[in-house]
Amino acid sequence: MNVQSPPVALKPNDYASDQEVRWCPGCGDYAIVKAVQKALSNMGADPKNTVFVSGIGCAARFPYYMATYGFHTIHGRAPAVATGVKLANPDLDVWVIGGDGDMLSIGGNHTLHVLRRNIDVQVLLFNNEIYGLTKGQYSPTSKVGTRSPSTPAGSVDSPVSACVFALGCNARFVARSVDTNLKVLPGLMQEAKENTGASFVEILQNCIVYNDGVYSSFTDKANIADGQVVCEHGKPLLFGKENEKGLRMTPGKMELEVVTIGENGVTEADILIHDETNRPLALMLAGMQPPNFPVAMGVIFRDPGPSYDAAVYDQIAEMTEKSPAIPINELMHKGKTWTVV
Amino acid sequence: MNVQSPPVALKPNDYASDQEVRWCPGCGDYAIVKAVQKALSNMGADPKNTVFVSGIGCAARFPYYMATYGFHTIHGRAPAVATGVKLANPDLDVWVIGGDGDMLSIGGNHTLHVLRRNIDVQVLLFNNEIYGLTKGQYSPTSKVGTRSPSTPAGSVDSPVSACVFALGCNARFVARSVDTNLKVLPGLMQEAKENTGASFVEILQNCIVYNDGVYSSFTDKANIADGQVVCEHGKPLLFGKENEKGLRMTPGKMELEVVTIGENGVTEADILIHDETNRPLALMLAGMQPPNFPVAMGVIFRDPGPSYDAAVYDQIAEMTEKSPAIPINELMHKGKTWTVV
Amino acid sequence: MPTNLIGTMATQLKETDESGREILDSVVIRFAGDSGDGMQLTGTQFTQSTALMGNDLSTFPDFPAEIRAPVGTTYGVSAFQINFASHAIKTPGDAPDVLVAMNPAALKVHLKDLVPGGTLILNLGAFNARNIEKAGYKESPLEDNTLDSYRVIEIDISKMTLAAVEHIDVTQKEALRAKNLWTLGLMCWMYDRDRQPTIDWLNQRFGKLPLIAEANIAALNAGHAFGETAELPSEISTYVVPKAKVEPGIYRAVTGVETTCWGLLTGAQKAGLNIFFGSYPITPASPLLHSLSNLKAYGVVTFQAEDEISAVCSALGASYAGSLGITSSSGPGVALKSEALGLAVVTELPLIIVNFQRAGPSTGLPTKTEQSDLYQSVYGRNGDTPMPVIAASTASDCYDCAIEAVRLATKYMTPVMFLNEGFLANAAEPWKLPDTDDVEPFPVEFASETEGFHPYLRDEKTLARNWAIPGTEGLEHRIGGIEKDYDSGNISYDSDNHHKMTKVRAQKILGIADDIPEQEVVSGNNSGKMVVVGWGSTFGAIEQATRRCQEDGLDVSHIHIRYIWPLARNLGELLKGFDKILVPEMNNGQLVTLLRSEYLVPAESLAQITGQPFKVSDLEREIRSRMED
Amino acid sequence: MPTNLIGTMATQLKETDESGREILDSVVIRFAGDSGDGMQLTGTQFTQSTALMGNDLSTFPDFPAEIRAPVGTTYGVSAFQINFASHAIKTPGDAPDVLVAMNPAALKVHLKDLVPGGTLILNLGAFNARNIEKAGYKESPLEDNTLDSYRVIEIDISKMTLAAVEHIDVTQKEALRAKNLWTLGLMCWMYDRDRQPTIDWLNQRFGKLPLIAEANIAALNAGHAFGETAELPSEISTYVVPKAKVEPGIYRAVTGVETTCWGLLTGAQKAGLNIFFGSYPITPASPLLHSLSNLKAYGVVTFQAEDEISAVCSALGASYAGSLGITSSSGPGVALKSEALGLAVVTELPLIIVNFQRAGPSTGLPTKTEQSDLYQSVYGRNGDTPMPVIAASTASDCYDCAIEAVRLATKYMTPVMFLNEGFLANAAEPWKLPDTDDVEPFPVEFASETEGFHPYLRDEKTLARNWAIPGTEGLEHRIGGIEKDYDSGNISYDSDNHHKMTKVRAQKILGIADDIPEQEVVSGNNSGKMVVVGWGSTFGAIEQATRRCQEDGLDVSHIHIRYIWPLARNLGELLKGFDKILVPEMNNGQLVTLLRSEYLVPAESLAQITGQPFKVSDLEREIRSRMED
Ligand SMILES: Cc1ncc(C[n+]2csc(CCOP(=O)(O)OP(=O)(O)O)c2C)c(N)n1
Ligand SMILES: Cc1ncc(C[n+]2csc(CCOP(=O)(O)OP(=O)(O)O)c2C)c(N)n1
Ligand code: SF4
Ligand code: SF4
Ligand SMILES: [Mg+2]
Ligand SMILES: [Mg+2]
Repeated sequence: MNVQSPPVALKPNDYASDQEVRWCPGCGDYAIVKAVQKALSNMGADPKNTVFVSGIGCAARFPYYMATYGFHTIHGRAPAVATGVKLANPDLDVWVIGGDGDMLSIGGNHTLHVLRRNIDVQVLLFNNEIYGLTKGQYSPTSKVGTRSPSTPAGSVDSPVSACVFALGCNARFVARSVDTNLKVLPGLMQEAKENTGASFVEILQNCIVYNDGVYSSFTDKANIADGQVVCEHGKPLLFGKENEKGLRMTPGKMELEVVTIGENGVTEADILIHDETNRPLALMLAGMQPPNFPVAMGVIFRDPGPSYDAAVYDQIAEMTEKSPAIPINELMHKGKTWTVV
Repeated sequence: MNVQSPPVALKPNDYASDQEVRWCPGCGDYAIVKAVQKALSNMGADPKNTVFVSGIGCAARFPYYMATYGFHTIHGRAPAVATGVKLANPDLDVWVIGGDGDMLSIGGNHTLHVLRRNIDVQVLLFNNEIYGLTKGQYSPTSKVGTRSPSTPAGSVDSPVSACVFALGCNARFVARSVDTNLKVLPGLMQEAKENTGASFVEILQNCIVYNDGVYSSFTDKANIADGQVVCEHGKPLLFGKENEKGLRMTPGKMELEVVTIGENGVTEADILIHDETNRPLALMLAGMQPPNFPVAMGVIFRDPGPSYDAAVYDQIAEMTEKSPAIPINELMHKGKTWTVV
Repeated sequence: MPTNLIGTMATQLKETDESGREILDSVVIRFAGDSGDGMQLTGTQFTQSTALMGNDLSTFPDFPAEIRAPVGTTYGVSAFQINFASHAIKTPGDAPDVLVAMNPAALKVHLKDLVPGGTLILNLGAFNARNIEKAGYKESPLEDNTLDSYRVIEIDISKMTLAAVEHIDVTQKEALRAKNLWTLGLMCWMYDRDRQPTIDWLNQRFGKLPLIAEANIAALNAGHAFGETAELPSEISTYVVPKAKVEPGIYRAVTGVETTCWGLLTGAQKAGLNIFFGSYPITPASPLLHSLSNLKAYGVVTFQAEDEISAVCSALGASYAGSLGITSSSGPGVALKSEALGLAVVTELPLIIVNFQRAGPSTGLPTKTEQSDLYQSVYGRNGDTPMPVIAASTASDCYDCAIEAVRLATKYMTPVMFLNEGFLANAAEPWKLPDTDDVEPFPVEFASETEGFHPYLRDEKTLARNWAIPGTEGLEHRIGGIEKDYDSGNISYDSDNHHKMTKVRAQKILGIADDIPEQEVVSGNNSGKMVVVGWGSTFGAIEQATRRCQEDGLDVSHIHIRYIWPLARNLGELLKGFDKILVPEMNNGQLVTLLRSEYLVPAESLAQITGQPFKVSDLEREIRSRMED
Repeated sequence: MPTNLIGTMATQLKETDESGREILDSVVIRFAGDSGDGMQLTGTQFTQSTALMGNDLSTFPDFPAEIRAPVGTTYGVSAFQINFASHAIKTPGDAPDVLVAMNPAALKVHLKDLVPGGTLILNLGAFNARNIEKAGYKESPLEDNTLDSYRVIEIDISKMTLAAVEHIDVTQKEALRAKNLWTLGLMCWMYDRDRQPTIDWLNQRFGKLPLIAEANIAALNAGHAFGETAELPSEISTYVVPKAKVEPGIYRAVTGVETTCWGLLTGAQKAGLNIFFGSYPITPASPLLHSLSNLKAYGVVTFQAEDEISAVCSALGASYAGSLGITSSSGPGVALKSEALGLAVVTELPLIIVNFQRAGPSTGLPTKTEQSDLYQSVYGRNGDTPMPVIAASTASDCYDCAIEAVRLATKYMTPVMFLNEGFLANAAEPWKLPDTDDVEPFPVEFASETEGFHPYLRDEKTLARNWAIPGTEGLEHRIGGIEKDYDSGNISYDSDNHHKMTKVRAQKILGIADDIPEQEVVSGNNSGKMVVVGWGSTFGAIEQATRRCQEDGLDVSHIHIRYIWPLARNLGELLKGFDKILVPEMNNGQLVTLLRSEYLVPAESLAQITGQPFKVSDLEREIRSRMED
């Protein structure tokens, strides 16, 4: 494949396709598509080498709105299709898009394996804790008690946390953000892209029609400071309006607690420093739930390792060097043959 | 369902069916079936209320050898079938059996969801790090570099750890043992059974034909003491021939290390006490790999919560109480109707 | 596809009733607007009122795949058509006599269907330059000759609505949302429909938001009042469609989802089983999951599975444990279930699969209807894996088919494929409420005799194996997907046994032909020049088209097939009595393949794959032309 | 099923060659023993030697589903049958002339097939009381009249083997394992086969374990020496089966897996594409994954997916990116792929699905062969979702079919179902090595022209859409499972467009009929009393049975169908020229359904669903009896 960088810098809008966007007015997906376009522009991504692969759902409509290559596949299977795209042409920049139903309900297994194998793609999970496209049934990320058309008396099964799941799948890049956080999202995408191997990004997305406000306790402007903690490697895990709160390990226990600097003798030195290479820490951070804890944002875990696609091609090169291809005619003649005259 | 305890105590052998066992001579599965029969006998399990549900694979042949009810289903789907069995009749004692391919490759998604939902079944995963029944291809738990018919030059993708995965899926009971450990296995099964909700037990099983000795570095008699650490809640994580070694948290870091008591000033008091309710700790323990670490055995994590099946029936009872069933004839007449005479 | 002929207009008698309303025999009205304009709701309420008036009716909701597409776009247009009459009708009507277009996009999409001279009601308020352009019009259609051949009523419904609710303390946005009710009010005036059911419904629906209820009611009444008082163009008059003469009884308006739900419930009760329903949401099958979720008091366990595979597997597990396992989906989801259906066939457990078909292949057109999963139902599994397939024709037939599916599944210990359709799921029709006591019970007897028991012991007559459920003392046994020995039920790799088991599985299903009714002719003679053979929701359109031809003296009959597999035992005989066999289907010709291979009859396909129901006129024309061939 | 007739015995000319060996025209030998006894290896080595001797041959390996069932059980018996001859043969033979039974269980399972008067070679060493009981014999079969009608050679092979390797430093267990080679040595003596290829193979195989190699070679030679020196019963003589007269060329023994693998590789080269092979292990398809995994130097990427859905989806993704996506599986796995195949049809991407069919339904009999996935291939998807289906008849045909599958997939931008069979995968036959230069290249041209480009632009003739791959400047586009507009390739919910697209997809596939050979008759006349129509691996048995009938003067022809969909354009005409059409299939009648519906011909099914290939004698009897009907 003849991969070149694009001749002129493209603006975010240049990454938008000519197709009319068909999400509900006010849907969080609008912000995400903008963020991705901005990220691509920042990185100078080449549209012809960029591929968006999605499953089915509102989120999965995403590829239609990008002026790149795109494949809107079937429900749950985007990671599998993307695996084939990337393995066929590792020079392509492959993004996988799906909702919480797409990637954690029907597609959970493919999400597991694309992460475990560490295929060099970016997996963006738009989590609105609901099935949007099929009109509002609860999803595997919905909170217990969610009333929905299929759970009129409230759901009774406990949800899975997307990031905790990803960590259990051996994912090596796990991050989280919010749909409308346009300040942060493009940068996060860029980090995801720059990470070698599978990058998992959970984007908390508001479904205005079926699950409006599900995150407002920590995403509404007034609640952000107290409701979110931003993970930055090597920096203390501080939050609050004045950065007056922080996370620390409960002394003598392997447990996080929220403390306030200046109270009970807590000083900034007590605050936990984020170590993005520590998986158990990441598990704790990813699992934090409101209202007792702030929700962890940013790069929660990053510990890059060799990507599967690179390893596959390295092995191909190695094997080819060891015993290069001979013409098929000769190949078929190798081994025991006999001649009839 | 009319559930009674069996009239007379049954011996382990009474739980064996009349079918000839068809595993390869020397296969680790033999020991496991014995252990389960022993456990059932110890618990006085009633064969008529006991159901084994399995997928496909060598491991999945299991139900045929039990004189209980059994359903040998299709590859990967045992957790889903078992979910239906348990929800249809929560009085039944349901066991789910499968191999690493069955439950973590094709069936990974159902494993995720049976654990997440916390359905009151026991999930026994026989992990031999290989596909036995299909003649030896590598599996998602095979180590990097595994040479197999489908990876003649060695596998290049990093494996998933069964217990780490289960923890990421929000499982509330995660344990591990070894096929031949007949002293421990029956008791572990009993704990699994007694746990309310989904109990996940990984049993390291030797496939003598396709992956012989894959665990011997820590399961051979001579290696057990140094190669395994047994997790017991509230007890220090000690191991070694004289219990002279132990795990501790590296001071100032959230990381485990192996220490020897008496060396470098380490005393028994420094040794980490196992807290089976701590998920991040469980993650660390479950993830320990030889040769640098001992392999964690026993109940790695336990933190029971309400089971899905119980919650479903509670909700049914509640809704029934709120508005009891009326005859279907009346039900159909509710709402707007009109009469033509 | 058949070219779009001009639909048949309602026969206008130009008679009037005592209050001066023109008496019509039947009318077809289509409401069209933005997805957000509430057209489905308007249609549904109009349907309710119409049903309560005693008309026969049939509806066709047609909405986009988008949840709420951006305002003003053509692909965001949602429509609802209702056909109501003073006689029995069977289809939602070929072409609307009245089109309500709430914005330019709705006009753009639907005008082509309006009968010439038909009535067009436009919401002027939405015909601004921006919307006109969005709809793809170069110029305003109000200003060129686009509307020349229609009776046009232009009203600024938006403004009227705002005015009507001015006095109520709701936001402008909330006020504007009531414009569908204003429109409904106008239509109620025009066709003499009672507003009370809608008022009741609004009060109930917005119980907790009384102001919203009030605004909506105000708009409804204002629309009605406008009709009474405004100076409408002289050609516009008020109408009345007298009650239809139908069988006495208690009626309600139902969709196929409701009747399927009640049918399954009735069937389960007749079998003496609890329902376990495992499903994964998918359009247009989800509403069945929703309905059954509300029936917990009936011992119904509903399980929203993680995917379709888990849905069918959990249902099969539940059947193994003694429940009536049911699963439902649409084409793509049913495809995913195919492997597990093989397991159901080989383990011979009762199971019902309800397939609400939609337009395919693949994701296709999820909200459009189609009949293209017949192949998949009959043939779509690995191995020799037969199962009964039945298909419903109307919302009321869904009830009977559901019961029949339960009967066959439990009596023959087999999965049963119940073919439903998106159209049936969504469309409403009046239904004479049945009495469950009229259905003969068919209680299941679980095995209990330990003597001589093995899991594949068969009933000599039905060939069904016995059903022994966990919890039963002494009947502990193992089943699974590997071939089983005929005589012991143990695993068997024996060659001849496999042959025998394959044959007996096929025989068991074919034997059902003796347990289902003989095929009857819906209308026309039992033999003759032509028979039109249909299945599923095309029943009404085919029957109407054939009737019209018959009334014209043509020798054409109508056969409707409900049992797709096995076919009725006399069907072959019957078909051979006709010179020509025409098989209209909303697919590319699937039943026709089955009939040809089974009976070697030269059945011809009439395929319409538009995701839309057949038009009676198209069918009629096609029948006439093929008769001449 | 057809009752087990006694197989045809090899014609014994009782002529001898110069060294006094009796000259035979053909022989059928079956090796049977415990799974652990190495029967497959013995058979394979004997096959190699036989092939190198210049005989024509055909083999049938038959092994249990268990990896290594407990020693001595009947279900643990593994067998390998070889038919070799001095003339062209097409089947592994109906019944063995010689049965080698390494233990009582093997005798128990296979004795019933041995021809009366046939030769039975028994390993006395395994006939102890325990094994005799395990095999289910009440008494020792050596001591009652069980073996009366056979020529029995009883040898304590175990003891002989131990003695032969005594001097080599291996364990007793290792020594005993060599007993299959002892047996092979004896058979090489008896049928004058060269031992050298086996010796070479052993040295290579056990390169790192020279003692094991030595022990095996010693056993092989000892078995041979035993024949030369021992006093064998007088009826036992040595034989020679002269070379078969076959076309000149270079030959090798191959299985269908090898030829499929090479065919795909050749096809990909002719198309100018790299292969991406996504698969999930399953019996009997896994060996193709294994073979392709060794071809990395050819740019072949193999991907062991987490399941079949991922396997097909990754292959489709690879095709989207410009590789030749291939996936393979067996029935249950193909069932899981059905939903994704719909996506492949609608996105019109090339894709090859190789289905190694096995006995179903469900898990069925995984190691037995069957042809029961034809329905699934042709019809097994939701929606109107046609795709070409081709089926291979022999190991060598697998090569050609694989190339043809690539040609059709790339030329018509479509998934192609390539029906293979467990029998073809495992059985070996001599193959005249082809020259890849004889295959016309069919290079793919990716789209590059931006002017007027849209993804669904079609070639006027083939109706294939253009293939624009990521990385191409200016052709950025989006595809997916939702219906696409005929003229722009954008999403389209338009009714008429859906009809048009459904029709064009069907038309494209039907049009392939003009690009494939006309149907020919394999043997017999082009019209007449009866035609036997087969497909797949039954080719040889049907041809032999028809030939025998023809030689007897019966007016019966043989048609073999390789293109299952679309069918050859002249097939209907051809079939109509026969009074009777008999369709033998290793399923409950599937192709027969297709022929009946397509051509309205009264084709009759001859179903054998035993998981075993047809016997020529059974077929012949059936043909004769049906001709008399
Ligand atoms: C095989 C299959 N099953 C089910 C569906 C129906 N379906 C479409 S999208 C969806 C879930 C949507 O939820 P999510 O993935 O969270 O995306 P969102 O719409 O919320 O963005 C479902 C169940 C389908 N299209 N295909
Ligand atoms: C749908 C389907 N795909 C593939 C197979 C083939 N298959 C049978 S068992 C198995 C994997 C066996 O591995 P594992 O689950 O680890 O069990 P083990 O044999 O090692 O105990 C596979 C791939 C199948 N039977 N069905
Ligand atoms: S339903 Fe929800 S997720 Fe879907 S487009 Fe609308 S707002 Fe967005
Ligand atoms: S192949 Fe391995 S896992 Fe399977 S039965 Fe044999 S030893 Fe056990
Ligand atoms: Mg969602
Ligand atoms: Mg395994």
